[in-house]
Amino acid sequence: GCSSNEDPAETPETPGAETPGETPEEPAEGGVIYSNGGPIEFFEHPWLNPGSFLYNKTLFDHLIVADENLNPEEGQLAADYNISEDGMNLEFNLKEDLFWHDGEAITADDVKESIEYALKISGLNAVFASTFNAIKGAEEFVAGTADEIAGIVVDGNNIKIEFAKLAPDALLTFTQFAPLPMKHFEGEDPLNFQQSAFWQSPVGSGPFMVEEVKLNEYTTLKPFDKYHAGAPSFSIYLTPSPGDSDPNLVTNAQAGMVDYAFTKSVEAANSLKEVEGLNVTQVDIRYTRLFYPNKFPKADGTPSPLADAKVRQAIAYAIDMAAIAENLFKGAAVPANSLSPNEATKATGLNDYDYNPEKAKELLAEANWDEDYELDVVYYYTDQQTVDFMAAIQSYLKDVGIKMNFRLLEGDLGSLLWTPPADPVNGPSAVEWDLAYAANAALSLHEYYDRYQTGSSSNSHTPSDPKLDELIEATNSTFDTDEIVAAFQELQKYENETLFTIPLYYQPTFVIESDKIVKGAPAYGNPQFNYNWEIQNWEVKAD
Amino acid sequence: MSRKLDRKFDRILEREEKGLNGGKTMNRSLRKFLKNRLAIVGVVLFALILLASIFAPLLTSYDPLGVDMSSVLEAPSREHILGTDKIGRDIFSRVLYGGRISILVGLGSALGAAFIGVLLGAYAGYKGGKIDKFILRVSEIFMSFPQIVLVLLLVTILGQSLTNLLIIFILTGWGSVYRMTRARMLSIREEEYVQALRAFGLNDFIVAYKHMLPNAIGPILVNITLSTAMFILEEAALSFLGLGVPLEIATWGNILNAAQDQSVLLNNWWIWLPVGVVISLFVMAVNFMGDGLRDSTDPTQQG
Amino acid sequence: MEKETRENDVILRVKDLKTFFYTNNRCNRAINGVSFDIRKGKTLSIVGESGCGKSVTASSIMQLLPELSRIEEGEITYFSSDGEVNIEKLPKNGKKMRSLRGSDIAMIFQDPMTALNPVYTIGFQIVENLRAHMNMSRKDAKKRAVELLAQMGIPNPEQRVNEYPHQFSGGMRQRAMIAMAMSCNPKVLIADEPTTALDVTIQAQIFELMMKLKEDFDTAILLITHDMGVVNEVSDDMAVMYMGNIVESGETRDVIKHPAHPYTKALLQSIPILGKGRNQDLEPIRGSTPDPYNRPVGCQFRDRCDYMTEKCGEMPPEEMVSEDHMVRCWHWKEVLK
Amino acid sequence: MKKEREVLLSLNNVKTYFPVKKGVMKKTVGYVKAVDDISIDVYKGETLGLVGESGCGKTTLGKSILQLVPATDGEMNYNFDGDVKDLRTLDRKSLDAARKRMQIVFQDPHSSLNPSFTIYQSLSDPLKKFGVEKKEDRRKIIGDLLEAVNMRAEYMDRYPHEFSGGQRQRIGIARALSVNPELIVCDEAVSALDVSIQAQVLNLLKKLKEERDLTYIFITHDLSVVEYISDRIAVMYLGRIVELAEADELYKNKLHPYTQALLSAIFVAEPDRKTNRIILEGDVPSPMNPPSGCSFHPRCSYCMDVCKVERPALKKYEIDGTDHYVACHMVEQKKEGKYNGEI
Amino acid sequence: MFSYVIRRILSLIPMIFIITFLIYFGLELTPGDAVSHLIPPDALANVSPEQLEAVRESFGLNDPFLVRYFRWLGEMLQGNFGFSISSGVSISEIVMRNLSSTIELSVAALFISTVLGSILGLLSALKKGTLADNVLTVAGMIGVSIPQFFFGLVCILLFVLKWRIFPIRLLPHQTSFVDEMKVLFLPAMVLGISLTAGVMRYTRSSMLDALNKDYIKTARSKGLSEWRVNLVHGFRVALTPVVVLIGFRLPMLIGGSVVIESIFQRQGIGSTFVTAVRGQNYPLVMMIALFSVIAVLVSSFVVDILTAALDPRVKLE
Ligand SMILES: Nc1ncnc2c1ncn2[C@@H]1O[C@H](COP(=O)(O)OP(=O)(O)OP(=O)(O)O)[C@@H](O)[C@H]1O
Ligand SMILES: Nc1ncnc2c1ncn2[C@@H]1O[C@H](COP(=O)(O)OP(=O)(O)OP(=O)(O)O)[C@@H](O)[C@H]1O
Ligand SMILES: [Mg+2]
Ligand SMILES: [Mg+2]
Repeated sequence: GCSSNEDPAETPETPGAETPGETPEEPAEGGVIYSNGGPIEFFEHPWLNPGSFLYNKTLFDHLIVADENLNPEEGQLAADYNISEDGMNLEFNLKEDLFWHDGEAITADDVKESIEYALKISGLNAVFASTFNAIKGAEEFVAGTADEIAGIVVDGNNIKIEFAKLAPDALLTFTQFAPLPMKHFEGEDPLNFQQSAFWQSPVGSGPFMVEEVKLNEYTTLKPFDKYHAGAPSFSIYLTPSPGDSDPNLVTNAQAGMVDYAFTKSVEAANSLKEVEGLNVTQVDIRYTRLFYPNKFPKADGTPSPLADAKVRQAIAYAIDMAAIAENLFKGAAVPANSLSPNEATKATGLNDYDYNPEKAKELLAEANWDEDYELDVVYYYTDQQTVDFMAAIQSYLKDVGIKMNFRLLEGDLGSLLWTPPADPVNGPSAVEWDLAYAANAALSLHEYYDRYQTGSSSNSHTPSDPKLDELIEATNSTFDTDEIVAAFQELQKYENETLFTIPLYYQPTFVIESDKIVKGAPAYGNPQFNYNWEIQNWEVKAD
Repeated sequence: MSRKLDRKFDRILEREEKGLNGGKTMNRSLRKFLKNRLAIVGVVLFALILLASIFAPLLTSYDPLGVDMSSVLEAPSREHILGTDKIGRDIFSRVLYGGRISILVGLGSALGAAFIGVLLGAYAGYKGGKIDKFILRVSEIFMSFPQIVLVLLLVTILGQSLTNLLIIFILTGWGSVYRMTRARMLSIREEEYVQALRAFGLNDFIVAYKHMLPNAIGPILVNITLSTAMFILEEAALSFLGLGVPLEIATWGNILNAAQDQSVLLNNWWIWLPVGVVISLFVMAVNFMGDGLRDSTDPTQQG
Repeated sequence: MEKETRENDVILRVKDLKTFFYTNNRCNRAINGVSFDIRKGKTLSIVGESGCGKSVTASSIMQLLPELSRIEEGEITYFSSDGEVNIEKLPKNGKKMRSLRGSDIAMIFQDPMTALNPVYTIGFQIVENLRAHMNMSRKDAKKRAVELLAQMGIPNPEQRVNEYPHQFSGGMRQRAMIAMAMSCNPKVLIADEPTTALDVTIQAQIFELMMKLKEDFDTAILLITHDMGVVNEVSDDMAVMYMGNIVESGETRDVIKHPAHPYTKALLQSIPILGKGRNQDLEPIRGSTPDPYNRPVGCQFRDRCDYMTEKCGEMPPEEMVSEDHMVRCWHWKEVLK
Repeated sequence: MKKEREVLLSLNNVKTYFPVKKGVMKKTVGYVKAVDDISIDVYKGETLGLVGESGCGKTTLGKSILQLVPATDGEMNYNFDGDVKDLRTLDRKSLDAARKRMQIVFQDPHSSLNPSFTIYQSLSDPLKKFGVEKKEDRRKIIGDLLEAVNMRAEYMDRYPHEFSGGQRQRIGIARALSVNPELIVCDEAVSALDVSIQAQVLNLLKKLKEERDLTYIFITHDLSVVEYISDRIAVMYLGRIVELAEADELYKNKLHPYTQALLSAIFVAEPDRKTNRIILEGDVPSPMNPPSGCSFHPRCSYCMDVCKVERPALKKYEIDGTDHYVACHMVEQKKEGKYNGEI
Repeated sequence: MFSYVIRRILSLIPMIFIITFLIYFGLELTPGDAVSHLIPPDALANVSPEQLEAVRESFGLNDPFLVRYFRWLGEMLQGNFGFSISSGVSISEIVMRNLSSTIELSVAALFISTVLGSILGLLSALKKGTLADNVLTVAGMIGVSIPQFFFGLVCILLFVLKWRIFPIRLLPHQTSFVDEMKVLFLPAMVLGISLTAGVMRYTRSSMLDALNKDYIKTARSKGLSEWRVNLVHGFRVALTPVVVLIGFRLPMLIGGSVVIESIFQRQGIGSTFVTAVRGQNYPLVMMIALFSVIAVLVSSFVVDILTAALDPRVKLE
């Protein structure tokens, strides 16, 4: 059976609380802030979604802290950091007197071991993975021919990382990647990382530490008095909820149990605006909802109806995203023209594919669209809104003469959605659908596009395209900011023209804060990532 | 109370003295059924909702799937009797068309379960022996799960679809019909007319299905109505949890699913209240009918 | 003089009793003018076919009629030691009526299988009766219950008193019922077909017991039965009932020897008599009893009667054949030959 | 005086046991010996009365003969017009032939007819099975049958609830007659009827027997009735026959103590007759564990030591020129002159 | 008695064996496995198939079906119910953790429905045919006809969202008994009331049944007072089937509170089961399914014992 847990009996203990000499002299004089997103079954590890959960953001510190736009700002665990001009060498010096919540010192070895361990787990964040895999010696380490990564050298508080190939997101990675006290994972199978007893009550390095865990009921976090940047003055009470769509958010808020939260649900945000004492702020983030059009020939050899770019464009024209965004999403979705969100550096002059059924019909006629063909559209979200959205699209497509059928995908999603064909050029397709409705959230722009390179292990829908390969390669081959921006703009234009993905809309997120938070974060960033929100300095009204 | 009874007695007596009260030819059960006012209310409500669902196209010109992004979340108005939902579909029309599926699931599962249960129960109950023991064991296995646990398990095993839901309900429902039929057959088996038929050496199937079954049908009918009600509720609950009929098909439960969103619950009563009321009314109608049937087929009840 | 004493002997008198049922919105004149006297320490049998109203008569006396029925008219007079009680006037479940039930007038039922509450011990059910009517401590009552069981010929009463009805055989249960009924020395014991559910050998046991108790306690018995043999052998007086009326009544011997009503006569001729073998002539009564909701006008028996004339379209009055021999028939003289 | 009569059915050591199951595992913990070793000949054209108290196995014996309840052991030799076969070993087809020759009439007028079928519907299937294919033929036959039992032919389209108990019982008889049987088992055919109706049915049965040359096995617990209708009477006690004789003979010379008690327990509607009642002690024991030896011994006032251990066999005695069978040690010893007590 | 218990338990073993096998087999037939649920679908795009394979291997999911089943069975027989695939927490711990909340809710609901239902049913039967009876009958009908979740939603809307009478969740400092009762009250009431109707109807018909019995006439013929006749003789007998009904409901409640738990945001066995089923978390699904099957079997066993205690005619053999 499961080998992950040698001794389950010691699971529920809170390691931090029982360390001798660590009794909190004084409970936080401040109040309590309530938030959702507490653990249900376990604390989710921070190496996949580094900041989705409030507990991950408060329990763990990172080497570097980023500003609200996720640009590296200054060291956090690191006193300073330094990256070479060509981006191939990175160096950190850890601060003195850093402690884990269990009272042990944080060492540079912890950082190194964390990186090594991360490469062995499944489901590592894509950006982390590409950065770590670029480190010199990582390949050998992963292949098992080396015991450690040769490219990471530790000397006292100093960590030197040498890359074998360019890692454009190296600094970004270290703003999000949380080193963990690796001694707690000794002897455990990295493949069962999440199943480790550690995640029942993790030991971190951040300003808050776990006080009490009552899974399914609540979790409380208290200030960590040895925090290097000064202990906070309040504690945190978390109610459990699954991921970022908490169905009970409104009820909880009305019961006065939400002081800080974020949600992607427009409805919830709208209801919350009406609750007294709550402030709702919309924050744009890198989160795109889109259709993956399957352009590979079918298993029986028939060509994909979507292989023709005109059809894809017709689909984009046929859908009145503006109306949907306004009505179904209550104005809280932004029609998208590219995978890349609307950031300052985005290419200009892109075609917005504004609602134009006539144009769509024309394009379809040009493409000889078969009226009898029924598009097979799949989705994997189980909420009502998705179904409503699908229904709306179905109705729009019907208007231009495209039949479509939508269904919820169940089962082994990994293979149903992302299995690439054995032959990435000619297919046939390894998946069955025509369009897949999905989301792309990315820490960096690279993450959005890298998978379209030929040979990627999860590109199930776009056949190899030398032009595309070339454009993607260009974004990854320099460490010069301007060059990167230019490369991405080229890529965006190509994407906008060919619609190898059909972007639908960008979804902002809503940050909810109550009046109880007198002084909050200095700026609003993407609440799902780690940025310099200075929670240790927040001021909270006492109850 | 006794004075009220006295008055009733006097009335009856008076009428009889006048020589009235002739020509009652109606079947006794039917008469009792009709006398049961609630049952009548049930039949009327049932017929009303059923007919409205069947003849939905005559009652509404809206397509239940017709998205109209220009009129979303509109409150009831002359245009849309029950308002519109988040993508501008007419709720009245959705409730009507949704009724088709919900009633189909409820009635279909109840009939399906009854069919299997009766088919097996009648024969096994009459014949006894190994077949009976075997089927009884199988039904025991099905019945040793709490219903909802079994349904959830089957939903994952078979996957979510309308047909699967029907199959699941039939699978989970036949056991009780089987047991009831079997029990009835066991007692009818001891009736002397059955013994007499056996003395002629008549074919088992003829004895079981032709001669005995009609006498067991009363409680079975009651069971069918009551389980129709149960299955409709169960479909609604499952759909509400998002585990029933796939969300893209309009059913009463799926329409109500929208109320999981608390802002809808708070602000858009027309999305969930009318459907909730319709489900309740329909189930109540079926229950009233079942109760009326039970009373009218139960000889021990007098009125 | 003779008449005087007979009058003084009466313990319970039913006069012109009518009890109707109102089920299914119809009126069933289940008993329609019934009169009889029960004499102190004597046994009165009521015989008649199924559905003629025997049980309803008994229930009327006990005021234990079901909900959809009522006593329309007539008198039920109980001559207690402290004056007459008009039972039909008492509130159904009032205090007075309750104090009569089970102590002055007790009843035993046809089916001892169902007449005892299965979840209480025999002792509990006897004690309950004792304590409802006599000021008795639980312990005394229990002791008395054991005595009673012993008296009824139940072996091992100390142990049996703590057993449940299902542990008793049919005959034993009926004995226990009798013990319960006799526990407060009732003046009148109503026995509604007490042996119908029992075997012949057990029936003989039960009747022997009842007759002995009647002697010992001077209890008057109203015995309801459909067995002419039983009537003949155990009762002092008898009344023949047909479709809600008593068609003939009188001293048992007298009635059986000289039946004055065609029905009584036909009844006696239609039952095989033990010992007469195959050669006796059974003369069945024609037809069957009429539908209670569709009773004939006048004499209820007329459609089945050999003596029927036009006159029978009218209900015959009660006439006296001899001093205590009453009959309701226009043609009783012809019947007597 | 004794005439050689043709045997129609001969039972040899017939036993019918019902297993008693108990507990979760439904283990058989014993047997109800409902019919326990019965041997008897049924002669063609006679009425054999079978009497006994409730639970002594009368019905079970009747049903075993008709193969409605499988007998556990023994032979049932039936005379198919000279061709004698054991009913228990017949194959399906010959069993059907046998079923045409034997029928049964039941006790309860309320459950003996299917309440949801008309009389025609109820009687039609058996006729169909025995080869009357055309509907008109069946209607004709059923009409005739109803007339044979003194009812009107058009009643065949009525439902059972429209008939009185006596009428239903007659329909039950008509059903039994529908296949023209030779042997009819009447299981308490008149017990549930009112006295006034009982006589109608008894006379009908007598009439039919004469008309159609039937043989009856007449089961009842009413001794007056059985005396009236039977040629021979068998008295049963706890699954066995304790006495068997011509009807008159039995009433004249009741040899078995149980028969004596049973007959004396009857109340008779003759005012001048004095009955010398023998009141038996105790109840009928359970057939699951009957007493050892003679099963009547605990209630018998003549009980001897041998009665407690040895089961008496049914022995034949010739009395007044007729065969009289008794199973009693006391009678046996007396006949042999060994017993000197009173009877 | 003791040997009865032992025999009963022994007779359950083959049943449980068959049932577990069927569940295991059924789950085997479903597409996908726990691993495909471990990682969110969006992130799955970044996990290579080899990695997934390795995870499967590490959980032993690649062994043949029978091997896995018997391994599971073997472990279970040794009292080792395994670990939840998603969290690695021991399953007995998860079940225990959720059970208390479910039991709390179920017991409260059962209590409410039993007390209310039997009293109302009794009244209704005694007042048969009166206005009160009719009102109760119709109310009972409505009670069994309104979907539980709809009733619950309306209650939440009114009592929690609109009028704010009851909290849906406690604040950290609210740990007193009164506070706990406050959160429990609404869901327990909703569940309890929706069950009450059934108990009431059942009690009524059972009571009417009992009142039709001959021994009620016997009791009246003894001159007992009406309440004694109705309660001591009638209700006492009518109670047996009601107790049986309630006994059979107990396990249903454990699984049947899924809906209530979901709308009232209570974590319990029901909601855990739904999550486990959705995540194809075999060991957990097996354990809860098994647990509920055992609950059914045990409660039918308890019902037997209760019936035997209530009805002297019934003997445990
Ligand atoms: N509870 C009842 N409800 C309706 N009608 C009843 C009820 N009890 C008796 N009757 C009717 O009253 C009439 C007399 O019935 P009763 O029970 O007195 O007959 P009985 O002489 O005691 O018959 P049996 O010998 O079968 O006991 C019948 O027509 C019967 O249908
Ligand atoms: N199907 C059966 N299974 C088990 N035991 C049975 C079955 N049928 C009859 N018995 C038992 O066999 C014994 C004889 O029953 P049977 O019905 O033959 O008696 P009977 O003489 O006809 O009695 P009655 O006069 O009551 O009809 C009884 O103890 C009865 O309980
Ligand atoms: Mg009666
Ligand atoms: Mg019998």
